Amino acid sequence: MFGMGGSTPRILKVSGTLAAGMVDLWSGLGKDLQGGDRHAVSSRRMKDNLLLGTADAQDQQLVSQILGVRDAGVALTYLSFSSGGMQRGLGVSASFNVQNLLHAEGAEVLELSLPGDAVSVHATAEGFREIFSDAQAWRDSWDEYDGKLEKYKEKLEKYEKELQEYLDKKDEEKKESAAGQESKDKKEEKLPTRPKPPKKPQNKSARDDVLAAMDGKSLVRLEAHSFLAIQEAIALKKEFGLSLFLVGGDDAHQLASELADAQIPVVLSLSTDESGGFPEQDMLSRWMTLEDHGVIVALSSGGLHKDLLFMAGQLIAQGADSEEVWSALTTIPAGILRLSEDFGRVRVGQSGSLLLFEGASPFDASAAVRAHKPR
Amino acid sequence: MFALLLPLFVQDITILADTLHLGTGQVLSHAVVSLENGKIQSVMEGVSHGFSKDAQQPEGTYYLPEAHLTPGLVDAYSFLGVHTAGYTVDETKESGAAHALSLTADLDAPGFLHAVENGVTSAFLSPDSTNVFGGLAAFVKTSGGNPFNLYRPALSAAKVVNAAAALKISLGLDASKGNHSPWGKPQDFRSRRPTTRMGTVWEIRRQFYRALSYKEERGNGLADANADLDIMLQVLDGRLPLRIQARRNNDVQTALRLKDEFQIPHMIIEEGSESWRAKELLAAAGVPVVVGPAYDEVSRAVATGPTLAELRLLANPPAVCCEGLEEPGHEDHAPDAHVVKITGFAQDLLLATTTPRYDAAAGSTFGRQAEGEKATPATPALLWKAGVSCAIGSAEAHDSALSEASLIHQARTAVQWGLSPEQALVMVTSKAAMLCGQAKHVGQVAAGFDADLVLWSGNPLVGTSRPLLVFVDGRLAADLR
Amino acid sequence: MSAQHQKMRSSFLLFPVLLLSLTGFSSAQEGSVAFRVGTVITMDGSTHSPGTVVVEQGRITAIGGADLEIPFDVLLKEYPDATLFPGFAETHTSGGLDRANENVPVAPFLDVKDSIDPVSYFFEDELRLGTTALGIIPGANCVIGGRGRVVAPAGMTMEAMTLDDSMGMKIAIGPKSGWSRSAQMAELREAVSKLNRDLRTKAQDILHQGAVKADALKADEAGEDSEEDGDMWDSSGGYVRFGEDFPGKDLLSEEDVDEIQRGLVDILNGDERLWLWCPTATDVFHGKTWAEDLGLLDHIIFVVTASAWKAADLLMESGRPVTLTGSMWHVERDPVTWEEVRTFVPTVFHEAGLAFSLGSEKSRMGPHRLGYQAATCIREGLPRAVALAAVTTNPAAMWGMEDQVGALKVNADGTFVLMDGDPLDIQSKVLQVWIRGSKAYDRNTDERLQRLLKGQSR
Amino acid sequence: MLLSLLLLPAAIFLQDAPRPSPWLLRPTAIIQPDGTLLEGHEVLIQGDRIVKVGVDLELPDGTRIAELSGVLSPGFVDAFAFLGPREDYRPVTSSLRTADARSLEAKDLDEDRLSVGVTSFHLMPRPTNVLSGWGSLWGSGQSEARVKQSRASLSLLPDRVADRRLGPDSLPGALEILQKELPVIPKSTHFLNFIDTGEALQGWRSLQDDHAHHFVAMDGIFDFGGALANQLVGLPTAFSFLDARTAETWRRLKKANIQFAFGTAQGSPLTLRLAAMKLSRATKNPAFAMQSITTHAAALVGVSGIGVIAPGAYADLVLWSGHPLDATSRLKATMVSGMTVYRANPLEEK
Repeated sequence: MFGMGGSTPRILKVSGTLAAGMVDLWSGLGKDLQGGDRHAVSSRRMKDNLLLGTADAQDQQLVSQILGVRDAGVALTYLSFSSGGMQRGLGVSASFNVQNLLHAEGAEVLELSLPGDAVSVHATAEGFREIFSDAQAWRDSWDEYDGKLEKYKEKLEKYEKELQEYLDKKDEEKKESAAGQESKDKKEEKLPTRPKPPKKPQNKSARDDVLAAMDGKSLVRLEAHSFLAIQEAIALKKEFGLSLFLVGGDDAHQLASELADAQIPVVLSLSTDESGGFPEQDMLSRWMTLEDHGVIVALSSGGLHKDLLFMAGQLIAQGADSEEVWSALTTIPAGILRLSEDFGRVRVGQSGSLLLFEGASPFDASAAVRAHKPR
Repeated sequence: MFALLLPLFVQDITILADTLHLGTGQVLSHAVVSLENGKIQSVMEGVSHGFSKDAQQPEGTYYLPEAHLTPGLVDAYSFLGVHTAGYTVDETKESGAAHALSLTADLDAPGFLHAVENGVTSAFLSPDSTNVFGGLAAFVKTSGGNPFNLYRPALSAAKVVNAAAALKISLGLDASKGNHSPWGKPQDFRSRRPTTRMGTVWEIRRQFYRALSYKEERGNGLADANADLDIMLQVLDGRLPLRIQARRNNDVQTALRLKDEFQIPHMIIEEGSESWRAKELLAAAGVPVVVGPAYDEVSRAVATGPTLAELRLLANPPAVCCEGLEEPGHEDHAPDAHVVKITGFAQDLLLATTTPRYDAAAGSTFGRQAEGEKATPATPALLWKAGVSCAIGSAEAHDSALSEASLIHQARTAVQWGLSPEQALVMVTSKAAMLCGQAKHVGQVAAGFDADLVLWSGNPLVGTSRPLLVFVDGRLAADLR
Repeated sequence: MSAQHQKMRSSFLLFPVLLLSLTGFSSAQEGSVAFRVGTVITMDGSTHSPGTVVVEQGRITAIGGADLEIPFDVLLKEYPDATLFPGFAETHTSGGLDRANENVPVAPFLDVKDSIDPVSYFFEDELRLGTTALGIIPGANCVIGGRGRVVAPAGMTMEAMTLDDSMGMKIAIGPKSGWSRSAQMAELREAVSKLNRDLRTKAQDILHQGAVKADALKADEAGEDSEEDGDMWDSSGGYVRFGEDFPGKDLLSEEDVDEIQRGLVDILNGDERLWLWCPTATDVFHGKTWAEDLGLLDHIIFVVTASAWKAADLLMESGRPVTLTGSMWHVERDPVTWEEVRTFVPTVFHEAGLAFSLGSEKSRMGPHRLGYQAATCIREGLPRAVALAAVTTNPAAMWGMEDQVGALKVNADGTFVLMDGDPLDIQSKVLQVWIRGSKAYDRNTDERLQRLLKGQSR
Repeated sequence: MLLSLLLLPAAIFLQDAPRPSPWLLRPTAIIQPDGTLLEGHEVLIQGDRIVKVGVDLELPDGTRIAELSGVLSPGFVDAFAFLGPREDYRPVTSSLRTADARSLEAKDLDEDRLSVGVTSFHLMPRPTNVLSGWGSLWGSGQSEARVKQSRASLSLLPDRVADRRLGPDSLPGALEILQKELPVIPKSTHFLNFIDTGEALQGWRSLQDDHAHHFVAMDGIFDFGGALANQLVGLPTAFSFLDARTAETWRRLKKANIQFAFGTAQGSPLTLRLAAMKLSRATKNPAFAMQSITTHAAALVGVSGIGVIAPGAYADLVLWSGHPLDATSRLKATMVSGMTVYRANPLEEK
């Protein structure tokens, strides 16, 4: 039964099963929206790229892709920058609004990425430490600045007193010279120098995003695949207290216990480019080991956002429990993005779109699926 | 917003028009035209009818007050559906005379829809100029064919009327682009002649001589059939017109020289950007010209002269003081003691030495850019005044839905540059049909002609009027009311 | 400047000659002239046929019917079948410049005055088409492009051509080529926050020096009074008026801000008119929010292309004028069937109640000229007054020069165009163009046009 | 007298040694030639062929019965898979045969085909020459081609056919070559025409050639699909990304009564089943989708005994845990020509 807007809800009798739309944390749409961008500014915001209406004739290919994602049953998709250095900018998650185009939801997320090869992963991690410690230093520099300000104030008072003495002595001399006495032993007094006020610390706008992340106000999305990269990620989280979630994590299962006690959720991709739409063989076992150690795991399309349901079905075919797969596609990713009250479940007050499919399970391609948007 | 109303069967239609342009320059008023199975059945004048604007007209009758009815426009030189990137011309060999464009043109191209919306009902598709011999041009109706495209409404594709409308030959730089001498470059089929203008003409002569010797051998049964050379023979006997693309003045003269040398009965010059400079020769030889799209800015059209301000300066240059030109110690004399006035020879020298500033005349294909220096929007007017029969084409104007440079706009620009409105309409209807070899079928509103008609909201040559109804072969191809 | 042109210009320099005095258009004595013509379209609400216009010392002094009496010393010209008309106004173009943009993205310090080429063909063509005022401004491949200037298309020097040098600053919301919009907006935000940081540090320095000076004075030590930064005393502070206060803000004077950032301070102070390049509907949304955040909404003018028609309600809500450049049709293909849906954008703007102006794009094939575009608007159903206003009075209002150009009013500029028919008919020709009381163009003495028409070669 | 029913644990086929004695397979359901599911039917196989299909068949003596839990579907047929690297660069190599070119040890590579249910594939030469030669039909994992010369390849794909040194350079050049070559090719030749534009289709029609042929749309099917009504058309699986336009195009092709036959071209065999799943979702017609990778594909190859559970067909059968188009169903075992050549390792119970 759907509320179709307007005061009295219209009753729509449908057959089939109703479920909440899926949440895809790693879709390729962000890259398409960003287009070719040779100018990677670290303070970029994906929110600026969201389309209001189709820009012009060339964009109907992009809109057809967006519609394809919606029809594949995805209610909320996270839009990330595709490339551009360590600190890529602020990604944002977006749902589909009435004109089928994207509507920003929830807070912006700081995007970082660690490269795969062993040599540069350490260097990049050091680079992150620098960014974070520089932001920290900048914040400390404020307290330091307050300290300096105190010292400056004391010096100022001392200087004021000296100036006053100097001025009084000057007045006496003037009085004396006016009275014709030569005071030979007049020591050459020099005007005391005024202390300089301390410099205010200079800020770079990208630093505010980093500080927000360190205070846990905004999430951090870190793309890391290799064992070394994940180790660095865990270290970074502990060192700077980031509320971080890991994307990619091909070797994450080897660090399952460390990830568990660092409470870092992991987003696994159901497809790799070569497999062309089918999960890796060991995908299930990797997921299971992570689950057994208590790591929160969400599943995502990893770019091929249109075949999410089919890929998830493959996982069930390999023996996964369909309830767990479904929650890893809906409630868990919504929780990671802190949007669980709007998405992931079918309950009162939910704003995300619903998914209606004939037959028992959404994975059965032989049964039709229709996505319906109550708003 | 436009809606394509396509009754599938072709029923009898009567159109009443307050003003009817016959296409030959003649204009009738209060005319009634009746169409029957795709042909114009009768044209009657001065018939008073009782219809008012809002009276309910019976089925199949169209009357719009103050509307002008004209024959469907004929685009005499068009690249509709022709991939100008050389896709429809095989460059393996320079002379592919037998390649038919009707096989390789994209009859579903969106350009045909745009053309119909601008009142163009038939078009002469000219092969691309990347080969010396472009092959056989095609004459098509811009609507009525069955589209291959899944998303196109029925009967909205182009329909080939004549698959061998003319043989296309290109003079000038286009054909030799990409060829290179065999040395220093990897061996491929492009390491061949022509690489210059002379080479291009040499290739044409070679093919014609081969055709003539092939004719004798065929005569006494020695040579076996050769499709390319058969086409060349048809041109030499006059059974097939020859379309020769010549932009520069010297190319136009080369074309006329080839006409005399091989006694080619039907030759038509295509594009002719600078044909106005050889208009007397063209008039004497009786060779018609199909002019390509005009540029809409004078500055680019005639880029050779200095600007207005500079011309005024050149006309009466200021006096010059000999200041310091002689030996030293001369500075003390009064400033204009002896002033040299620039007159006569010095002035001409000045005029001659101011080399023209060359603004690349922007055409859409490479050739037109390099060879359009002396082009002018006044070409149709100049050719008409000199007695050369001329038609106007819009080349690739209809490809984009945005370009307002449609065929009717080219006619309006010609009128702005000195051509009379009647002649302009003739050049895009009956004269264009004649130069495409369809003089008996399209381009006129007369009994027996194809039922290609356009009802305009006002005089078609006024900027504020637009097509309302477009009929192709008696079928309503576009209803833009 | 293309090389040949350069050579030609240098060939003049061989003759030390005073260009202006001998042949300048605004010749020494400001002419007084009166025209009695078939119709006068004043664009000021009235049309007189027959009508008379009197121009004295470059300004219109009287407009009226055939019976208007002419001052004795004014030369009367009679053209019974001609039409007199204020001439078209090109709101926003980068024609006449050798290159439209520098490759420095944030360049508030640039100005078109250094690049306008008075002898360029562009101005000659505009004159021949009856355009009497052009807003020349840098192109859109930038973040902040630089200052523009309103010019008349006649005059031998840039100063002689200038009508108003405070046209405003070009800011691009639509991304620079090769950038995404997120990068473009990030650069814009970064430029503003860097300026704020620099101003605060500079203010702090000035405060400190001021205090040192004050103490020195108290001690009435002679001490050489170093001129370089006596800001404490000169009253030229108060240059920075935007944003929330910070200590020493009112002491900052123009010299304290380095010249690269002065343009940006003018923008944020709201002293500059801002031409916001928002080609698509999404850009309009981001441009409007950016302007609102900085409180600059009532200084901006939207420069849009046809694909911004979907943001018509947003534009209406902002209440700011809009200039539509390039084609007036927007063709959108349905994402699934690729069926072309064409929308005539001026009708959408008109129905939304927007005051818009049209800009002709220098295109090769299409007739994107103001007269023809206005005619097309009428063809598509817009009332004639709206179409004419879009190419005359609306641009003048956007430049803030309502009572100088765009319409024939008493003591407006003596600028008008004489045509042999209705200005919107493609076949009517421009006979004469008068700019500020002096004749700038006459068809009979247009040698190049005559040569073209007669077809003589040189 | 009923033979003892051998209830096999976890439905594993018997040993794979070939034996002439017949087998009766009793799965929970089978996929019929028209792609629909049918419960309670049994399949009797003898040697490498299917003998009978039906309900409580009378069995010849010595038949052994296998109770299978799962759906028995015909093995998928890959309508066109291109043979490895480009062989020969001349514009016309019509005598080349992929049957001779396939290396013996290549059959071990068929593991990835068997593991996803593809039991037979049609090996075509790459369409890089105007006439690239003959294709051949292979059973997965077999060292002998089932059909040595199945279809001949004809390519009107200008950008693949264009060759700087020998030409042709564009579509008219290719058409000119065909004009010369086709009359001398035996009338019995059946062509697969690889095209990607409407003009190529139009050009082919103008040749008025009387050979039999089927079209394979390598790209741009929306441009010329309207002209292929009521025909069987080959589609590469690479173009099965399910954005809104492709889904609508497939629906319109079905409405124009066009039958699909998917081929992987250079893609991996995995994409065959995924393409069928997407086709089923787009057209809401699982039977039609099943046919696109079984019976229709067999029709494109021109062989009737594959892709179908019917008497006389090859015993190419695949056992699934559920309907093959249900993403959650698992492949249990694959049988080619009556022999079980692949068995998925049993599900470790989680």
